[in-house]
Order: sequence, then structure tokens, then C-alpha cells
Amino acid sequence: MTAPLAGVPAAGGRATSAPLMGRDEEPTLFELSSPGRSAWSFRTTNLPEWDAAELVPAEHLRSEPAPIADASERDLVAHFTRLTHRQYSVDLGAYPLGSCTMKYNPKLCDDAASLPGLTGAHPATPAHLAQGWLELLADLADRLCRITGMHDATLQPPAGAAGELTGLLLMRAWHAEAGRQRTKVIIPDSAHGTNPASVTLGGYQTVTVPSDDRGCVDLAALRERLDEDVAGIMLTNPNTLGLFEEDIAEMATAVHEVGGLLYYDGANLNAILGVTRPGDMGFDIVHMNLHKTFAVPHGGGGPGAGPVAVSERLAPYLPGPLPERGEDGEYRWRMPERSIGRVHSWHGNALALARAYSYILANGADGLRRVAEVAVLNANWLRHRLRASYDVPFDRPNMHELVVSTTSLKKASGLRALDVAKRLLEEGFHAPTVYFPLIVDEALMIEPTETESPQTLEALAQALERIGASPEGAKEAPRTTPVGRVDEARAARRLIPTWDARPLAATDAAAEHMQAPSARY
Amino acid sequence: MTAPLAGVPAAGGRATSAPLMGRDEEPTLFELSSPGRSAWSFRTTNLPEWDAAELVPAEHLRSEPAPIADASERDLVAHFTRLTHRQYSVDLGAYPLGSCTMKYNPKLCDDAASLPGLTGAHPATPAHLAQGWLELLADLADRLCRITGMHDATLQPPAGAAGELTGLLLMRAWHAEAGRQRTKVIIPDSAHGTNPASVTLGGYQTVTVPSDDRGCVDLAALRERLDEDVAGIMLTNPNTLGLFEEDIAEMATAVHEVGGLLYYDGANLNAILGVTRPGDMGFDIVHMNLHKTFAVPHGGGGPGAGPVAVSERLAPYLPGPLPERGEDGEYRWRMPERSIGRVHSWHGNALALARAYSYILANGADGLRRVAEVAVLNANWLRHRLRASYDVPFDRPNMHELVVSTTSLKKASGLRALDVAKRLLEEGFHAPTVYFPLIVDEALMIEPTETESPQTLEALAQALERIGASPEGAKEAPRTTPVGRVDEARAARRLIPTWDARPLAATDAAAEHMQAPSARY
Amino acid sequence: MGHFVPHTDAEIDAMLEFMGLSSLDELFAVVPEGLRLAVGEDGEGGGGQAGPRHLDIPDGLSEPDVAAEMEHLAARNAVGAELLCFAGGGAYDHEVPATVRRVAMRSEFVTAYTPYQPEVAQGVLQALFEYQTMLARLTGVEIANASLYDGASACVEAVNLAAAATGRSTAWVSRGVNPNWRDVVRTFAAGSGHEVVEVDLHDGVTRWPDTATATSSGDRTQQPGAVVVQYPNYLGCLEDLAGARRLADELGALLVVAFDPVAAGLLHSPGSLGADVVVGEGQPFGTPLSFGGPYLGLFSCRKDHVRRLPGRLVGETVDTEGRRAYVTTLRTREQDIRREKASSNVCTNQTLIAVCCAVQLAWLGTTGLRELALRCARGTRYAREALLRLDGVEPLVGTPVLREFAVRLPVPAEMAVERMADEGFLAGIALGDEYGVGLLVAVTERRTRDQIDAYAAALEKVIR
Amino acid sequence: MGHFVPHTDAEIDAMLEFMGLSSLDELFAVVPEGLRLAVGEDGEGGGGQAGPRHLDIPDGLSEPDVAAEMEHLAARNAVGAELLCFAGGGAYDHEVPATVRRVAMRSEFVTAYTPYQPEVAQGVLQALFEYQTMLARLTGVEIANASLYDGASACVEAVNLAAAATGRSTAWVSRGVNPNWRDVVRTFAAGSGHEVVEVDLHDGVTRWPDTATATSSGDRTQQPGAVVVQYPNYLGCLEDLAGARRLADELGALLVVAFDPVAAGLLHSPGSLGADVVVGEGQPFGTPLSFGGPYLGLFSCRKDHVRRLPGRLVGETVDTEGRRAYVTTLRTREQDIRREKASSNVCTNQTLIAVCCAVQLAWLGTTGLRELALRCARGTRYAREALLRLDGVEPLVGTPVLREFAVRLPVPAEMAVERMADEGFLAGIALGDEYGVGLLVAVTERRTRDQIDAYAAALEKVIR
Ligand SMILES: Cc1ncc(COP(=O)(O)O)c(C=O)c1O
Ligand SMILES: Cc1ncc(COP(=O)(O)O)c(C=O)c1O
Repeated sequence: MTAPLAGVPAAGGRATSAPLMGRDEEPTLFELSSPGRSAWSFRTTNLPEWDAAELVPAEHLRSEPAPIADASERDLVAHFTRLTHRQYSVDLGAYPLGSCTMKYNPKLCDDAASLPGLTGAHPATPAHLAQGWLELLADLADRLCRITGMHDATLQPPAGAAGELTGLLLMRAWHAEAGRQRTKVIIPDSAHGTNPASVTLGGYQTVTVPSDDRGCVDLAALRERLDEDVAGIMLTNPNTLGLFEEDIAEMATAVHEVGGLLYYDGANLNAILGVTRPGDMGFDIVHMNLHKTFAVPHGGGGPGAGPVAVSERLAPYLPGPLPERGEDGEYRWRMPERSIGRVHSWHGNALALARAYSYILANGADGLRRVAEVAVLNANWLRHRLRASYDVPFDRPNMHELVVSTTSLKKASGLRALDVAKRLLEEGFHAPTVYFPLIVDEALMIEPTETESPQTLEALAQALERIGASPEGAKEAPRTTPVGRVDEARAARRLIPTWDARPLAATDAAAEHMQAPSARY
Repeated sequence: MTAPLAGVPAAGGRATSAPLMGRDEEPTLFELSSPGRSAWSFRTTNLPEWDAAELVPAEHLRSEPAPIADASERDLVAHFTRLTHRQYSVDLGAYPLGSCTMKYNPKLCDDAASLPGLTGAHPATPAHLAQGWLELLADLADRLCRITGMHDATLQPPAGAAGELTGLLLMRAWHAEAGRQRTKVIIPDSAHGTNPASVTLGGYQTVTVPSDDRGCVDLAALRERLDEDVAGIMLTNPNTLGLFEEDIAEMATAVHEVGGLLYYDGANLNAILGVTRPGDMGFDIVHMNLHKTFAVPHGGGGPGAGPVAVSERLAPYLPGPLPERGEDGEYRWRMPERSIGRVHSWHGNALALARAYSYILANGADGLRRVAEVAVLNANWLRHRLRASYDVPFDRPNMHELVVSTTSLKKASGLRALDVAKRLLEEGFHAPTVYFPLIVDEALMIEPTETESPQTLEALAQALERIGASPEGAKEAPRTTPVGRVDEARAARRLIPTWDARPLAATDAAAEHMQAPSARY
Repeated sequence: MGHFVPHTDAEIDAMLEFMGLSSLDELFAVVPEGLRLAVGEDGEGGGGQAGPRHLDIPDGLSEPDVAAEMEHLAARNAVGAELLCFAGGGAYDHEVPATVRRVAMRSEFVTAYTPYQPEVAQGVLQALFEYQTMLARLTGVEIANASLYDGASACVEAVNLAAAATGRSTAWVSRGVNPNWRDVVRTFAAGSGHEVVEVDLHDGVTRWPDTATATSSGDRTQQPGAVVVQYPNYLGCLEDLAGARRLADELGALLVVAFDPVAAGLLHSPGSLGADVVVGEGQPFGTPLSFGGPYLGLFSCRKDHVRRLPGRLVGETVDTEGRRAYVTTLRTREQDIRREKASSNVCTNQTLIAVCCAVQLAWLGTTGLRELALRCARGTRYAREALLRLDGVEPLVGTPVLREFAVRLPVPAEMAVERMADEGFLAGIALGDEYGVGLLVAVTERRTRDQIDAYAAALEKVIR
Repeated sequence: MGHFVPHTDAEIDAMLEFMGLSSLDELFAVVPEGLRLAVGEDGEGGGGQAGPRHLDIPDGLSEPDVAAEMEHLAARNAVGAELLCFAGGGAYDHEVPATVRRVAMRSEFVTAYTPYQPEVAQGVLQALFEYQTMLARLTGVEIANASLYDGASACVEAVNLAAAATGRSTAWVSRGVNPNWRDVVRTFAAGSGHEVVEVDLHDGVTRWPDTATATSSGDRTQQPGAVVVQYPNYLGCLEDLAGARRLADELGALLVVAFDPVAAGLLHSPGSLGADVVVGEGQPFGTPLSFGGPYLGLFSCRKDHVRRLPGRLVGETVDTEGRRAYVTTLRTREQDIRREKASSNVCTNQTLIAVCCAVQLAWLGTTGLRELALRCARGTRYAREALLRLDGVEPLVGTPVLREFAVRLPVPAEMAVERMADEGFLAGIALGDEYGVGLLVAVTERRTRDQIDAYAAALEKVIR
């Protein structure tokens, strides 16, 4: 702000930005702020207008308002709308992102999750006045049990990792009840990071079992590790390489023989919907990621939902309360006899559960099987298609995802998995998962999902081919995104976790009126 | 699409695009189509499944389905979402666009216009079952009359131009009733194009009155043109230069003296809300553009709403039916005695009217006056601010908008108004209105509106300064928009009004399956 | 007071100071004192009565208070399950799927300006181009504009176009055309000076006058420039378009067909049957009933008439780098350039509704449109048969119907509508005298067998 | 069947052919035959019973059928005017303005993935950076993460952080902390092995044990690593945070404060009163009641603990051209890199809810947050006074309250809640035994004087 507005705090600068110019930066809310500006508006209540001092004892009353931001409705709408123009999303394009099942999220589910009869219910509403919610939750749990072949389920865990930990606590409670003090949980070397982290938080030690050269759990190595100290094993099937563990029945028998339990990490459930069920494979505990398999949108990192279903013998330990249909047709809450206790403030991520429920209603048995079929079709087609241009470490029939690698390309031209990922961003695709699973060198883990058309897959394959064939400049990619390659190291080295923590540069002087809040608290 | 999918119609290509890459083209729906693909889904009705031949006489039944498009829900969501990333809008930035009042559209009005109790009502619902709608419309008409100082109003006209024509037909009916056969309507040379076009459609001849050197109607010239053949005059006040016609009372007297009527083009009403009223100035007929003054969003060109309010003597001629409150408090429809008839299929753009109503409720008398004050403040501030860098042909106190010109810059460096407009797009602002009003050379007509902050105005002024100071390359602007400067001449010369009308190029061969529909109808 | 003006008091003061002013009031010095309103609530005001005049409406409300007020009004309309809709007459209760609502209502579409700067408006322009393409495919004529206000205004513009094209100011308009639309045509004819001759129906379809009389009279102005017919017509009946085409040929008139875009999923396209201009109401695609608006005027015509096309037209072109781009074209037809010589005064149109229509059409697609039409036709037949089984209910006409039908009741139709509302049904539209006493009933794909059965049972009770 | 798979049959066939397969079933050849489900509906199935197993749920429904089913369920919950909300206990009926709903629910935020590729995720990242900044300003400690699941999980993570930081596995948790949260803390303590010592209230505020006992025992593991207190606490009472800080200092423990972000608009920030870790439930900002989720775990802590911070953290940095950019940082703390040594297993969090919170906080801003807190406090006082005027209603505690209050009724609280529901009120939460029999009542800015008066009148009737 120059002379004409001298005297007015030089806030903001622009409320206009340049969304269509691609690579402009967007000022922060704090730079857009101008003290005294506001957007709020409250209803008329006709209550007495007691002032703060009449309501709060002096020793508790803050002397100045907490500094937050000062923006007009117009400016904050423009600000956040412009931010959305700097953000990739499923609704804009494909996310061939392994392990994450970034499928299209049907709009009908958005509607389901915004019905006032669902969004308006306080979680402490007595059961007889929330029959719709209880029915929805009970029926969802029932359907999830049928899908996974299990007996009963809790919907409380708000994400997959929370489900894992819940499962491990169920394992612990079950062993404890029988007076067993077990200390170890086995996980494959291809497992997702949440698995070992959950094992630790569940109070167990992680024992890693290696994969064999076919990409599956090495059955002999597993047998070696099984003893009376093993509480159980955590597996995904198909595993994180997208391969089906064909020996699953043998593994189950072996684990059960030493008195251990089998935990199913449901992140890859999309591949087997209507095809096979963890319960039939011998699993005792299953978590599902509704935000993967059942189309709850990822929301930029959450919320998701991670229900846990169990076999009959583990049902009494489930977290509660659980919604249950009484003989009279009324739904009520029930606390399982030997419940491990609550794992969520209330009943889980209820609206995410409602979304998943509507998705299951819409797809049904026939639709869910179609999901699995096409998810697997797409991934196998891509494996065939990419074989000529990338290494395919485990080139045999896969399920819903595949792992390719740039090992040869790296040798030939220095092209690394990360470079491919960044180049793909330029091509208008989100990057695959890179460097995971850890057991594959220069891994690119690709899960096309069933909602991407063959034309999209072909475009992806062509883009990957192009990148492999002309690696020059890949280190400088991406060049056409809202920002170029981001300096991640600097972020960690010189931590700026809030706007107030920024070192005040000369150009920031203008914004000093909203500066470091420490003096104000 | 290459070999792998040989045999499959080579539809689409990409459903992924590259929204964040800025300057990629987006395929049309037709290119994304793949025959057999679909998104539709209808409810279960349990009706007999008669086939078409049982329902439609053979001579009427089309032999093949009408070709439309064949896209999946996923692809069409992605397609249209990507299109929004190629589109500027108020929610992304400022539109300093003269005459158009592109203000921020409060989100609370979106909510108002999506209430199921409003959206779900069939327009033929009997009045006693649509009391909410009738009350809303009646109260809106009443408030608009109070705002404009008129007696009664019709809400039927769906846009400003429709309001103009309605007004002219009212004029005609009023004169006809008195047995007067008048043939001419006077408009100033600064008038908007819809004014003369409406005059013609109203069955009158346009007589133009020039502006004087202060930018206002030349009163003497007006007097010269007034005779017994004049049905009336159409004016805006403030006029399209943003200047208040100070002689309005004299003009009104003069027109009335020859038996003519005064029509107020309400496009500029934003400037005078709560400050003065057309009724007090002597106007007989007023149209309002609710999509300008009352924050109905422009929707990319519409819908708007163009209610017409009139003085008492013209009320019997209004289009009907009109909503009216009976003595018993019940609302009912009433047809004015000498109504000119309907001007809309039903009751006008009802949801747009509901939006405007909620906007008026939210602002109220105090808020509307504030709107005018700040709209005028912003425009005057900009005039002062831009004086040094642009010609200001009428450099005196203006109202809500101002006209600047590049006449001097054109002489100095060849910079034309259009070049400035295109350069501004690069700066992240929408362009002002250019080459209008016609009476100003190289006109840039700027209406900041009250919802743009002083910081935004300052940024606009700086951008305009920059452009004026470094005109080089302006002819090639804009370079950073989703497409560069568009060849408008070619579009007219080589008309391609539909995808089917495209000359089939080699690269289109792939898309031939959806080609020229003529053979199919 | 609303919260939509961002300026703080300090900022206002600084801005005033920059201009050498000391108060906001000074900004209005140009407004003659006698015209100025007082601020505040004293006096009488309102309509210019005694006392210091002021803006005589209440002060502003907070957002939740406005919401409460709007919800209160909305609650006073019977809709949805309270009043199950069997009314049509140009406005139909079709499904609008979540996809259409959520995509078309994105704020870039909603808050964009008219696409006069194509470089930053490719989103709206391409959506309109796709809309035009789909509409042309559906109507079977080559050119479609980017929307008019509603079905009625499209009809007016068609008559105007035909008059300009033929140089004849008379239009023959079938009484099978929606009566509200005909009202509007008549209203505007008062300005344009067109003569509108309404032509009666016989057993539900138009009985055109003897062409010999018209052509022999010698008075060219009496000879129509337009023959306007609706297909299916207001009573749901299927008119003989080929016959109308022959008639138009004999008269040297243009054939204007008001079509139903849903029924078009099963019927021959008006273009294939010889229409020169096709108009219609686009509401059935993507727009809720909305008490009548905003709706969408569909307008398309043969290529020969493109220079007389009312409203905006989007065309494909390229940018400076040869990339495909879209732009509004043939702008010289429009009012902002041609002024008093423009063929139409349309400026603001219904773009957003056209975008909704485009998304909905894409959602339906080739197969869905046919399925929709089929489902409407099935429901219509089922309902018609159910009603005709009731004692005292008779068909108004014998001609085949598709999407709507009319019956004669043993009680006045207005009374039946009134009583049916108590039973929870919007029974239809009571027909005006010109059609004989009757009830016009529409059945969309949303109506289930149970609902139709319940409707019939209620009607049985009501007419007893 | 759902309509979300785009492939046509022809495309599927072509893809299979490319791979040399002839049916989709062949894709599952890797699944042992004995594990495969049958397709169709024969047999028993469901839970693995006799007969060929198949996926035993109904086939898919159309969109409108799903909508009807969901609406049917939604209609079976009493909400809004049917059951006016006076319940709180960690979930509050605050206004969510149109702006917040419409902006935060834009599909780029909703359908984005976790921002692991910062170049295409600046939208989410910047929104989170702004969220972190506002949360740090509000809590008065320097670091805020990008969200945890809910208030309870934030509390668990705080206890874990304190244990790791102090090397002590005991936590003293005030009974003023939300009982559901304490439940969750206990559940997870079974895995982590932490010992949770619950500390009683006295007249509504925590009466901490004698520090001498704890410190003198010599057994360091008995000494708490965390002192956890809620402010205002579950009964709405204002705890003595300065006292808790002194206690923590004496014990060498971290002070964990569970704060109410709305009340924080009037109260000293927890940071200014000495909190090391501040946790809370973010639902009051921008998230509807939603039957309990998704909500938002607020988590912030002093800079010293940043390397033990659970969950994601966004930091500012630059891109290759020096432009400001945001990225998730200190990722080495996280499970995907540290695996079994990670301080937390959180992966998917509540980002979208954090974005809603950021937009709502921006909407409130500095002045609005204070106003909101003030309005809640006014309503709370008004309601408390109105209830205490009723015969037989007594305060449960005498300590000053802010946003919520507890009363003792002459009838069991459960019964009062039950009966009040018939009167159209969700009267509050019946308190568990640990608090003595009572009713916990919350009043937000949405409750009007009339509503509170009506509530009091109904309660009078109900307890008579
Ligand atoms: C294989 C696997 N397991 C577990 C998880 C953890 O699930 P969440 O992110 O929902 O906590 C993921 C998520 O990425 C995963 O891919
Ligand atoms: C001065 C003036 N008059 C009339 C109109 C026509 O209004 P509408 O576009 O609503 O038909 C406009 C719109 O741009 C205008 O600016």
C-alpha cells in the first residue's frame, strides 16, 4: 500500500490475486487482515448484554482479545477459493497412488452426509430419539461384517491406524483374559508404517518376517518366528505389492497353532470385494479404511474411518457402546461384556460412516464385486502396458495395484522414482506412491482404482513412457505446478510452523500490526 | 489411444487433464465420450415396463436414440470441475467492470436460494399452499418500491433488458389508453445498447440526445427534441459515465410538460441506495437489475432479474398476476385492471428474487446506504488515484463508477483501451468495460463496487500504473491466462457453433464415432 | 447492517482524507439537496409522503436471523411429500442428481461475469459450446444459442425471427402452445406490431385454417411469416409436424416448433420433421421447480438464420498460439453493437441455467435421455389408465399423448385441485376455458406406482 | 449396481484381450478356489455358514433410491426445532455460517489426498499453515499440529508425549476432564502401559493430591509425567491453572491443559498460564454436531517438544525459484519413516475438519471470537439463573462457570432428559455418579431468550 492510504495499516495488499496466472503466490490470511475488519454475524437472542467482567472472574479474564485474523467475508471467500486453485484433487484428475485407493467419491454420498437429520444430531441424543442414526450404524456394521466375513464390528476407530491399535488392544485383552502374557507381533517387511507403530503403542514388540522372491510372506521364515511369545500377526492380503498371499490358509493355521491371532490390515480390501473374505481366510480381526475402499473422500488427509470387525470369540472385547437392534425392533446402545473401553470421544466419524453406508447401498453386492473386478483389471492391464518401459519386479498376476521400479532407468540415465513422480505432476497426474514398499528399490506403487477409465490409464502409461524415454530435466520438475520443487530440507532445518514464527524480513514490516503474538497472550 | 486398446473406440484420451498446469486445453465432453458409458440413475417405480413401441405411435418414434454424449459420472465431474479452473469469477478476484456492478455475492443468499421449501414449489401451486412464496414476492416488491420511491412493481421481467421492454410497453399502453399515438423515445448518446434495442422492440423510434461537455444530458438539446410525438425518455442516473444528472428535476418537468414519461434504467442504482430515489426525481417507470444492485450473482451471463416499479398512475397497466396481501392477511394473485399481460412464463426468476430478498433483509436501510456510500467512495478514490496515469475525461465528483481513457497513452505509445484490459487479466484482475460509453475515446469504465477493499483498489491502481508506464508487449497480452489472446475475427469468419460443425481434421478421425449428427436425426 | 463492505472506519477516513473530504456525506454533494433522503427513521416517508423522506425499510439483520426468516417463508409452501407433484404445463418435477447440483453450482460458474473476456472465461464458454452442441443434436437443427430467458421468451424471439426473415408480421400460433407462452407472445406483439392469430385445436391437435384463404387474400401481411406448433402440445398430444411443415411450405412461412426436450428422447427431432426454428423450456434438465424460475429458454434454428439469431452464440476458434479456444461470436447481431437495429434486446440471459442443463444432459447422455423419456411415458400411461378407470373421469381428447394428459372430471377442475391438495397432491393444472373444462396431469420419472395408485384413490374420493 | 465404474463392456473385453485373458474371473486365479465367493444369491452365506458362500448383502440401488433410504433414516432422528439442543459435554450446537460450509466443502479440499506432493497441494498446505497459526495464537503455545482425530485422541497423545518427555509413565488426570476422553485415555493406556491416576473434584474443581506423598515415595514411576486438567472443566468450572502449573513444577511433570476453544475467547490462554501441551475439541468451529464425528483433535505444545509432536506439521519454506511454499515437515517423527520407533501411529487425520476450523476461525476473527464467547457466557448465565429459580433445582457446585453448568434436580437426571425430550428439548447430559446426580446444561450463541425461557418452563413442568 503506498502513500494514498498512509495512516491505514498496510494490510493485505491484494484481495484479488491471479488464480488463472498459475504461479502467483497467495498471501496468507494474516497478510490480508486489516484490524477492525470482520465477517461474523450472530443471531438476535434478546439476552441481557452483560459485559465480560460480569461473567468472568477477573483473574481468568484475558485483557485483550485473542489475535486470530481480521478479514471480511469477501476477502476470506476469495482467499480460500484461490487456495483451491492451487490444489490437486480427485475431482480434477487421477491419483494413481498405491495403497491409498484414491477412487472417485460419488456425489450422492456428499448429499447423504449433509442431511440435516444426520448432521444436526447431538451425539448424546437418547437412543430412542436417534433411531435413524443407530439403525444406520448397526446396519453398516452388519454389512461390513458380511463383506469381510466377520461376526461383529466397532465403528469407533476414526482411521486405519486407530483401527490397528484397537485391534491390537483386542488381541491383548483376549490373551490377557486367558492369562497369556505374549510380547511379540509379527509383521512382514513390506508392511505399512502404521503397522509397526501401532504394534509399539499396543505394547508389543515388532518381529519382522521377510518376503520371498515372489513378493509374498516367506512361509518358512514365518514358521521360524512363531512361538508361544507371539500374540499374533498383522497382514494385508493382497499385500502392499498388490500380490495375493496364496498361502494364507497355511499361514493362518500356523499362527493359530501357536495360539496367535491374525490381524487383517484392510487397506487393500478394494481388491477382494465380493471375491473373497478375510474371515474365510482365517483372520480374527479386520480393520477397514472406509476412506479407501468405500469412497469416503480423503479430505486432504482425513477424516476417514477405520471400523474393526472381529470373529465371534473376540466380539465381547469390542469397544462400546455398540448400536444393536432389540427384539422389539428398537435400536439401543449395548456395552460388550468385556469391552476394552472407548476408542473415540463419541461414536466414531459418524458422517464418514454415513457416506460409506450410502456408497454400499448404491453399489450393493453386484456393484462391489464389479469394483474389485475392474480395480484388478486396471492394475493388471497397466502391468502389461508398462512392462516395456519400467522394471516390474514381481511380474505376475497382481491384484488392485502394482509396483514398478526405475532401477534400470536409474542406471541408464539417473532417473529416480522421485523424479518420475515430479514429472508426472507436470503431466497432470498425481504422483504414485514412491519408495514404498521399502523392499523394492526405487519403487513406484501404482493403484489405478476402478474409477479411472481405460483412456485415462492409457494416458498415464504414455506419460510414464515419455518420462522414461526422455529423462532430461526431470530433476528440475515440476515446472508447471503452482510452485516448483519445494525445498523440504530447508523446512525442517529452519522450522517455520506458524506465520508468527517467520523471521521478519524487510518486506514484512508492513504486516507488523499482526506480528508475534507472544506479547499479547 | 494406442494399440493396447485396439478395437475399442478411441474416445476421450484423458480424463485426467492438468488443471494446475495452467495452459492445457480441456477436451470436450464429446471427446471424453465412449459409447455405452453413462452416469444416469433413476428411482425404482415398479411401473409396468412397456417398451417404446407400446407408448409412442410408430410415425412419431425415433429409430435411434438422440446422440448427446456418453460420459461416466467420474469423467463428467472431472471435466466440469476442470472447466471451473479455466474460469475467472468474483469468488476468485475483483471485476472492476463498469455498469455491471460485479460485487461480492454473499453466501447467505446461496443458502436462501437453495431451501427446499422454495426450490420445490411448482409455479402453479395454488396460492393458499404457496403463502411463503407469495409473501416473499409481495414483500420484495414493496421494499423495492420503497427503495426507488415508486408505487407498485412487477417482478416478472427476468433481466434488465426485459424490464426495459416491459417499461416501454407500459408507456405505450398508458399513452394508448389516453388515445395518444406517440412514436419517439429519447435516449442519451451515452446509453447502454439495450436501451435503443428495447425502444425498437417497443415499437418506438429512438431519438438520441447528446451529452454536454460535463458528461450530462444537454438540457437545451433535450428541450429541442421534446414535442407531442415523444412518448418518453430513458435515462440512467447516475449516468453511464458515473455522473449524477444534476438537472434531473428540470428534465423531468420538461418531459412531463409535453406529456411524456420518464423511464429510469436502474443499472446504476447501487450508487444511490438510501441516498436518493428515482421516484423523488420525477421518474414514472424504473427497472432494477437485481443481479447488479442486489448481489444476485451473474452466473456467467445470467440469470438475473429485472423488476419494474411504477408510479401510481401506471400501476393498473403492470404485467400480472401480482402477489397481494388481502385484508385477512392471506396472500393471493391479482391481475391489474388494464394489465399489458404476462412478460414471463411464470412469476419471473423466482430464486433470483429470493436471493435479492435475503440480501435486502441482511443489509436493511442502514446497510444499503452503506453500500452506496462505499461504492461512491471507492470510485472517487480511484479517480483521484488514477489521475496521474490516465486521462480522466470528466474529472469531477463521480458516483459509483468512473471512465478513464488511454487517449494520451495511445498517442504516446500506441496503448489502447483493449490492450490495457488484456494486460490487466495478466495482473489477476478482470478487465474493466472497454469502449463504452461510446462517447468517450478509448474508454475504460471502472466500477470498483463497495465490496472491494482499499487494498484491492490500491493493487488495481498500481497494476494500471505499471501497464501505462511499460506498454511494451501489451499487444501480446494476456500471456498467463488459460488461453492467450483469442482470435475473435476467425470465430465469426469461420463459424463453428457446435462440436459437430468442426471441420474434421486428421486428428479428429479418432473421434469420428460421435461425428456429424445430421445423419442420425 | 450487512457485513459485505470490508472497509474499516480508519480506512474510510484515510481514503476521504486522500481526497480532501471529511465525511461520506460530502460524496453526495452532487445530488441536489431537495432529492436527498434523510438518514434514520424519523418522519413518514415511503412513497414520498410527508415528513423528512428516508429509506423506509427495516435495518439489516444478521445472517442467522435472515436464515430464520427465509426458512419461515420456505416452510409456508407445501412441497415434496406434503404436496406430491402431478402438475406440469411447462414446469416438471424431474430429478436433479447430486452431481449436477454440485458441479454446476461451483462458484466459478455462479459468480462469473458474462464471458466478454474469453481469455479468462474458457470455463463458461466451453460449457456453453457443449450445451449448444447437445441442444443442436437434440433439436436436429444446426445452430443453438447460449440461452434465452424461458420458453415463453424463446417463443417470442422465434416469432420475431420469422417475421424478420419473411418480412411478414403475422404469426399463426396453435392453441396447443402453452397458454402462458401465448400470453407473453401477445404482450410483446403490442410493441413489435406483430399480429398473432391463434388456431384452435380439434380433439387435441391443431386444425390449421385453409391455406387457400390466407394465400388468396393477396394481402401479404395477412399471410403468416410463422406457423407455431408445440410437440407434444400443451395437452400432451402428438401434433402432425409433417403436416405443419407442408402448411408452412404452402404459405412460405417458417415452421416454429416448441418442443419438449424430455419427450424428444423418444420422438423424431423437430429438425428432422422440418422445423426451421425450435424453441423450448429447458427447466426439465437440471433445474428444480423453483416456483417458475430461473428457467431456461431453449432456442435453435437452421444455419440460414444465424445472422438473425437472438442472444449470445459461442463459437470455437484459436488463440495466438493456435490452441483451441472459445469465444462469443457474431456479436454484431447484439444490442451492445447494433443498438436500435439489433434483432433482439437480450443481454443478461440464463447462462448458469444453461450450464446446469449441459451438466444434466451429459449426466443423462444418449442412453439416459431415452430412458428418461420412456419412464415418463410409462408413468403417464399408467396414470392415465388408472384415472380413466374411475367413475366419471373421461379423456378430454382421444389423440395419443406422451408426457402429459388431460381428463374431464365430474367436478370443476379447480375444485378437484383444491381438494386433492388436502390429500397431499398437487393434482395438476385446471385447464382454461379454451380447452374445455379439464385437468392437465403430468407424470415424471420420479412418480412411483404406489404414488400414482394413491393419487387415483384420492381422486376417486375427491370427485365422489 | 453403482454407476461409478466407467468401463463399457467393449472396453473390458479389449483390455482382457490385450492381456490374453478371456474373462474377469480369470483375474482372480491367484485366489485359492476354496476361498472364493460365489456370485449371485444362492446358498446361505453371511458369516461363513453352509451353502456356497457369496457376498450376502442386497444388490445396488439407484441414486434416488439411496437418497430416499438416507432421508428415511435422517427423518428418524430428532434434531433442530424438534429437539432444541441444550446438551454439550464436548459437542456444541454452534452456528456454521454459509461461508464456511460453502468454501471449506469445495471439492478440491474434500477430494484431495494427503499433501505428500507439495507442488500440487499448496491449497491444503497453506490452509493448514494458517490453521496452525491461529491455533497457536489461541492456545498461547508456539507449535500446533495439523490435527488429530478428536479431543480424546489429542488427550491420549498429550499423555504419551509427556511420558516420553519425562520418562515417567504415570499421569494425573483431573476428573474435571471429559469422562469420555478419560475412558479413551484408559483404553489406550492398556497398550502403552501408562498408569492413569484420576483426581477428584471438590466443589467443581480439582483437588490435587499432596505433592509431598508423590515426590517422597522415591518411586519415580509413581511420580506423574503429566498433570492433566480441563479449562473450563467438564462441569463448566474455571480451574486454577496457575495452581496446576505450580503443582506440575513441583512434580517435574508437564502441564497438559484440555481447553475449550470457544471459552478461550474470554479466558487467558492456557499457554500464558503455563501449559506445556494444550489439547481440545475443535468441533465448535465449523463442524455441525454430526452425531459425534468427524470432529477435530486440537493439539499444540511448546517448541521444546516439537520433535515429539504427534501427527502432521506444516512448515513454510521456498521452492526452487525462491517462492514461498508450504510442506509437511519434520516427517521423520512419523510412522511411515520411523515405523516402530514413531512417537505416534497417526496417518490419516482430520485435515478437512481442520480446514473447516480455519475458515470458521477466519470468519470469527479476533473480534468475533470474543463476541462468540461472550454470547455463550451470557446465555449460560441467563439459563443458569432461570433454572435456579425453579423449585427444587440447585447448583451442583458453587465455583464460577462459563460455557456450561450443572444443576441438581429433584428427579433423576435421566428421567428429566427423557421427559424434556417430549417437550422438544435435548435438556442436557445426565451426569454419571462420579459427579453426583445432576444435569449438565450447555448454552450456545444460538439459544435465544425465548428458547431458554421455554426450556425453564418445560423443566418446571417435568420436575414437578
Ligand atoms: C497398508 C495400509 N495400512 C494402514 C494404513 C493406515 O490407515 P489410516 O491412514 O487410515 O490411518 C494405510 C494408509 O495409508 C495403508 O495404506
Ligand atoms: C446501463 C445498463 N442498462 C441496461 C442493462 C441491461 O440489463 P440486463 O443485462 O440485465 O438485461 C445493463 C446491463 O449490462 C446496463 O449496464
